[in-house]
Amino acid sequence: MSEASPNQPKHANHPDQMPEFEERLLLAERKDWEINEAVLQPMFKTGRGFWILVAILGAIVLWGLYAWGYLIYWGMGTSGKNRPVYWALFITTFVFWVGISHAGTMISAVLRLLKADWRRPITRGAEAMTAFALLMAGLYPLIHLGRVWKFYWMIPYPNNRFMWPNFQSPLMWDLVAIFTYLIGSSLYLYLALIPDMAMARDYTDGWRFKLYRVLALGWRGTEAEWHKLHRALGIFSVAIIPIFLSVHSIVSWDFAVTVQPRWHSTIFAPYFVIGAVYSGLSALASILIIVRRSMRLQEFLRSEHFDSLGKLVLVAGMAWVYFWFAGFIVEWYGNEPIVRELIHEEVSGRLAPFFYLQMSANVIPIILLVFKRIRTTPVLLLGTTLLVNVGMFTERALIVIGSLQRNDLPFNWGSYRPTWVEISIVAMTFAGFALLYTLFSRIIPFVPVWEIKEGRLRYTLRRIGRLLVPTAAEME
Amino acid sequence: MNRLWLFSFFILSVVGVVVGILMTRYQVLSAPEQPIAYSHKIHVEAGIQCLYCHSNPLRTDIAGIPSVKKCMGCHAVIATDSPKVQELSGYWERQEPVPWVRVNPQPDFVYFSHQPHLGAGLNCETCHGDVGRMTVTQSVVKMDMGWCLDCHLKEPQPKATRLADCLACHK
Amino acid sequence: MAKDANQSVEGSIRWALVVDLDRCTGCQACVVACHAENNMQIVGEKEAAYGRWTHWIIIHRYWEGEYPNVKARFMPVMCQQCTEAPCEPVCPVFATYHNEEGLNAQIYNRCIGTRFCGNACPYKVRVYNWFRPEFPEPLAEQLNPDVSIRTRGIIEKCTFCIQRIRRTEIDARAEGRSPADGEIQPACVQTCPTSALLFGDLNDPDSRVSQLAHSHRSFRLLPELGTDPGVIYLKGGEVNV
Amino acid sequence: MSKKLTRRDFIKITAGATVATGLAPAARRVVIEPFVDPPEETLPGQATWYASTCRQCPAGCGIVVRTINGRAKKIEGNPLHPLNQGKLCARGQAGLQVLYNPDRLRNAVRQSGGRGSRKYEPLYWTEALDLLKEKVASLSHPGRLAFLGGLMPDHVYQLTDRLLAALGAAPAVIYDLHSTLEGRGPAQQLSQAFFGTGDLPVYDLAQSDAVFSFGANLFETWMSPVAQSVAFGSMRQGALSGRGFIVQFEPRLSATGASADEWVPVRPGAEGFVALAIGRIIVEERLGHVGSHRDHAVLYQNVDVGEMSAASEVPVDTLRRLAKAFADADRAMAIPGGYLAGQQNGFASMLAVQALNLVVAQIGRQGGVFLSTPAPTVALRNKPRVNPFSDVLNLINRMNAGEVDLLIIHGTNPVYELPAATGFAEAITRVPYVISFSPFVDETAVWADLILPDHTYLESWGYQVPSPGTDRPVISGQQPVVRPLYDTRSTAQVLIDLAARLGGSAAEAIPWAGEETYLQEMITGLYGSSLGAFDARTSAGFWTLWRQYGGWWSEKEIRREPEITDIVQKPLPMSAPQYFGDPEEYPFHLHLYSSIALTDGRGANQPWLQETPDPMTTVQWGMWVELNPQTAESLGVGDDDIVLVESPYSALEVSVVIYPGIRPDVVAIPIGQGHQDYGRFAQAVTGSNPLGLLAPVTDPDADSLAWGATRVRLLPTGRKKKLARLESLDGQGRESIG
Repeated sequence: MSEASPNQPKHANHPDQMPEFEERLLLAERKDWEINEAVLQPMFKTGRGFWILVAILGAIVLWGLYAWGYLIYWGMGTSGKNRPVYWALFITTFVFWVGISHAGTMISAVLRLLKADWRRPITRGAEAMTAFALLMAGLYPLIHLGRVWKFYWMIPYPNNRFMWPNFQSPLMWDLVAIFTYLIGSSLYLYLALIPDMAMARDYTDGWRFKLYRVLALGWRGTEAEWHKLHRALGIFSVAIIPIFLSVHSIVSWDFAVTVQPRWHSTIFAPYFVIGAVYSGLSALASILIIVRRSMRLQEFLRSEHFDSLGKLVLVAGMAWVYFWFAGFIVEWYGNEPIVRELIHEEVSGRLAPFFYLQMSANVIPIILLVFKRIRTTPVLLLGTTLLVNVGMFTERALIVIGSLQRNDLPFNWGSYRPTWVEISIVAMTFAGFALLYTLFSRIIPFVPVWEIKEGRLRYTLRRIGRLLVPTAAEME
Repeated sequence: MNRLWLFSFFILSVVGVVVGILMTRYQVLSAPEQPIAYSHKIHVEAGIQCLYCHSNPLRTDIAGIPSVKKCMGCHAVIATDSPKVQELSGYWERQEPVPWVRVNPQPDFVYFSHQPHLGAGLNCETCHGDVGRMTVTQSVVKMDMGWCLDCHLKEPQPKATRLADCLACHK
Repeated sequence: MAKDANQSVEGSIRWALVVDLDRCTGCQACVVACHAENNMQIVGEKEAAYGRWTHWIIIHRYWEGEYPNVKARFMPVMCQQCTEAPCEPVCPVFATYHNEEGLNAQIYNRCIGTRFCGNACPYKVRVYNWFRPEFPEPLAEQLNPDVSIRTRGIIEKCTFCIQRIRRTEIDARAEGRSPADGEIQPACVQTCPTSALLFGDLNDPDSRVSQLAHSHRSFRLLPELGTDPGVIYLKGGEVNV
Repeated sequence: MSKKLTRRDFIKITAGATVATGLAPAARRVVIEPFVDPPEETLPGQATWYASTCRQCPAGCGIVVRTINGRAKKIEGNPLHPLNQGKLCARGQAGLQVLYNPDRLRNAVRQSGGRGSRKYEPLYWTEALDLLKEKVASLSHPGRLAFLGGLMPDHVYQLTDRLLAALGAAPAVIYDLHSTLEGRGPAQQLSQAFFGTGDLPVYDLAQSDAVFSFGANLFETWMSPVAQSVAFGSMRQGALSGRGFIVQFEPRLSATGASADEWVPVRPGAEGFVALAIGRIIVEERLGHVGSHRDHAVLYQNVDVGEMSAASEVPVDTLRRLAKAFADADRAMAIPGGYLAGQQNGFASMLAVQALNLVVAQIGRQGGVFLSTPAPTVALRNKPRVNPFSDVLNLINRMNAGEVDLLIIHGTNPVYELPAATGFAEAITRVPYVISFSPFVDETAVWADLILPDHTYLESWGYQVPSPGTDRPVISGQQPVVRPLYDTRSTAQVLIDLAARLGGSAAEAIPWAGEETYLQEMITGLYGSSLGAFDARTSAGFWTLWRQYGGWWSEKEIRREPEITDIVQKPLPMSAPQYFGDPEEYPFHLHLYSSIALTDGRGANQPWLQETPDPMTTVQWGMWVELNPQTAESLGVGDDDIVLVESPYSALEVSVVIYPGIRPDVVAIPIGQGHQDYGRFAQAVTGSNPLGLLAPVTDPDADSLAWGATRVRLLPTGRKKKLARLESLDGQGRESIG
């Protein structure tokens, strides 16, 4: 799917234009060491801007931690929740992060299985995103507890009270699923990292050398090692897909298994999964564009990657709209009083602004992404994908908060206002994610060098008559 | 160098936790310091029954600490020369209660009543140990939930089910 | 639990509460009685305005019609003690579960405050302790020793005054008998001036509760959800036949 | 030595444990202090129940209080008591928060910084009593002593009465807002006029099958709400009769109206006209099964149904329908309620309503009106009677004129409970010395030089003859259920000590050593009575039983059939309602009503009652004004908008509650909030006392405050204050969507 049509305007080296195959396939006269340099150099260049960014993010995180402490000490009342809105911004953000975490595996595992070659330079960024997003998501089950100091009661451990967690509870499913996914995806990330660690080890000295030496696990690059690595990656990319599907399905069941109107829906699982992919891919695109710019990786992350990524987002987006519509029309047509009430609230009631925000922010990008120009122009693509995530966040907020404000007995309806505590903590996770990613990009080769080289090996150029034809060799 | 630091810190914290747990446990079982060094041994050997002083377990939730008046009932005449007894009569003259320290404290969220337990045919020693031989009173078991359940689950069905119900003890 | 310990017939009991809407005058006596019995915290105007009060029983008031032919009706709503309780399976730590006697139990010291049960409950009768309770001296002297005080981060709700049930049963068993019908009275039932509230064993065919439960006036709240509540309402405006 | 070591160990250990693990609580040391000399009736940790009498309102319900280790834990109704039969209202339940109120005075105090300074210096009781004695003794003339009473226990009132008589001072003036709002004074006069006795009649709700309640909030605060609620229960679903129905006539749908089967919105003050019209219709159309229409024709000879209907704005056909229903019922009954008394024609209206019972011959009959048998002994019958309002105004004038040197106040809070327009607040500053017996620093106590805090009712002795009573003679006994928390002293005891200190006639008038002996002597009259539900061999035994039962009452029911005075020989008086304030300028009737939780403001210092939602508006804490939806629309205000309510006398700002059950020309404000003093919980609620709006007009016939006759206007302020509603405004008015 990544093969772009060959007849392109001949604007060499301009990053935002479709290059010739030579460049596209990095077949231009490039020594391996040049590629290594190109990847490693930006890691060592940490200018003032970088440290300022780290400082700002760090500050936000610290403030968020203070807010969390405040929340724990004074009680959940310092957040804006009330009866009946017992869940609000925390759970919304939780769902959001779990959603973001989906793209990583989507890209690397699924595309690896599909042998989609254009994935190569972006897999690592994607996998890192998964891991970090999951870390952030994993905080929320703790944050939203009224008595977080008792969290360990959710962990099954033998005790003389014969007390165990309740595995009927979706929250327990969540815990298990997310934990599994976190372990799986971080292993997956790390496996693919080993050869590059070795490469980095050979190029560095000082503390980096020490670090990489440890991380490289003494990788020497023998045939046997490569073989094992490929086997492992193969297994993982198959094994992780069911997990990746299960996680967001289970998150959706947190809501779907209750009798709360608008939550009690059978389509929630696939709807959430596809929504997750949609927002995840968009987030990935945004991040790649930013990193590419800040680390000058134009050479590796090129338009055709964004083009394909854009197409993926487009597909996911259309699928999401389909699922959303499928769910919506059934509930609307079913015309159950309370559901009707809620839909009314959204379409023409107090929630209308949010509703139209999320609809436009989720649908407009689909229209935009149809145009190649937008897919291949980083700035435009950045805007579009960011828009998607604004939309997805709003959508989650509508599902969690919007629905809870209404229930079967109108006497018990309510409303909700977030407080500084909640906002600070949510900000903390966004900043934390960015911080982790920033530091990561300076320590770990952002582009999987070995995969790129592998990609190069797949291709050779044959001259047939006057025409250069790329030929792909079968490997993996 | 700083690896050593890290290591030692880690070891310390682990040791701290373990010691803490052990100490707390020890403390729960240890004999509290009482305002008057009262000896059950002496009194039981003198042939006094538990229910003479702790007179309510058959009727109410709590067995009851004897009132100062009750103590004085005997000690107005018996062993008046003993310094401890004089401490006691000091309280009586000042009409102050003796601030005894609870030996088997229960947390606030637990509902416990002596009455049904004695009604079920248990006797004091089953839980309180052989207090009659103690000069310094202390608890012999850590009265935690597991300990309660040990007995409750041994009961025949369906009584066991009833006694294993959280609401049987939690309020 | 009610029968003698030796020949006990457990599980045969199902506690139920009958609410006669034709008698209820909305006088709030039950609400205060509940506060006095169960050590709820007082939250003050600001928090109450934000829906953070802690009443275990609230009296819904519904307007009907337009002036001048307007009518208002009262409906006390407390925990419905559902047999198929939506709140029970969702608790990750078994802080809420269904016990042998048809009670929907809430164990405060086990609750970690996920508030999932609060969301799952369609009647929204579970209230949450948003802050630490405060009892300025000497108000704390009033606290009922049979009910634990809930700190911040704990969900609480109507327990049918389990402590009163237990107390009566233990006393009865001490006398070698089981409590008579109507002997066990939750605080709200005890105080209700018009006797609109009635408590008893639904599985005992002779109890007044089960008789009234079969009255043509009886209905349950939100029956379409199939929660099978242990609270039975008798609709107003007509007499039993 | 070893001891020391172990203690040090403990400290170390606890510290270590606390630091290392969070397990410190498990290591907590709990001290248990046994009784020094245990009272024989109590077991440690075991609940003991004491029977007593509720003093939260004048009804006098019997209560039993659960005490554990000498602390009161819960109040419940006394199941043996014939009045409330084991039931209790919200206020009764909240009594514990009077006892344990954090803002109670803990000893006798004198205002060191002068009146209103709110600076108090504690006094020993001996000093305080000497001061009191000295003040009383140094009066130039006994006439210069004034005693203002309110909700006083019978025995305190009797002692006061004796003392004042002995001193040659004027008898106590009794005024309190609660009695005013329930129209106690006018009701007594109505009874006087109709049955020739001052005892309040009892309305037999339980057995009636058609109740026409004219502004009587039977199940909230009027007279004996719990007893009436109990009766209502059996009237509705009781086994004996079928389901009786209630029709409520009042300008605003009260909670009682909500429980009624029909609500008839009547023009304020025109309730009497409705009664007259109904009577007229019954008589002239010979409705019902009673043959005595001709005799009653005279009552209604100059009543014109058309006019009445026009004046009351109740359509004629409605009147006919209701008249028919009333006449056809087997046991119909009309109740003249408290809201009638709030009008300047209140007494006439009440007469007209009471006359209906005559027309359907329900006086002295089952499900009708009867009189409760009074207490067996004369001494017990001496109860505080609400004084005519003119007495209160006189007192104020005398205070203003400087004719009062010493003012003693018990059981009332006139600065709050009297309309500001009566000028009591200024008058009290003109009195050289003021003594208050209030256990709390309320708005009046702030202006007292000396406060001798009374026990709260759960700490004190006493008895009360409930009025209105029930179907049998009852004397409710009151006894301390806990030892007094603080260094307060019961007023009865203070009066006795005062008399002893004064010596002379006073000492002769009050010869008793203490409160308890007085009570014992008073009730020995009952000892040996054949009626009693219990009796004893010795008077000591009787005294014990009296305390166990929580009073004395007859075993079987004894009703008293009232004989009717000649008032029924002449046509009923008819007087049009008058309102204060020009209808053009002040378009709305101000309808104050006593809050079900706070009654007349007495409950405002009890957090439970503050947090209790109002049944109709579901507002907790807070204060509001109720507007008909039309009215609100015409003013352009909505829920929670603050409006300025302005009367010719003053104005106050308050949030709006849209209230479908109120006439468009009426606005209603609950009484009870707007305290300047009276403790943290009362002051927590912003707002000002609605009584400030009232004009000091009276009903000339009953000589009572016409608190419902003021007109107001409303001005939107454009500001909002969110009320603490239980009900969601989004879902308002819908039971289930669909």
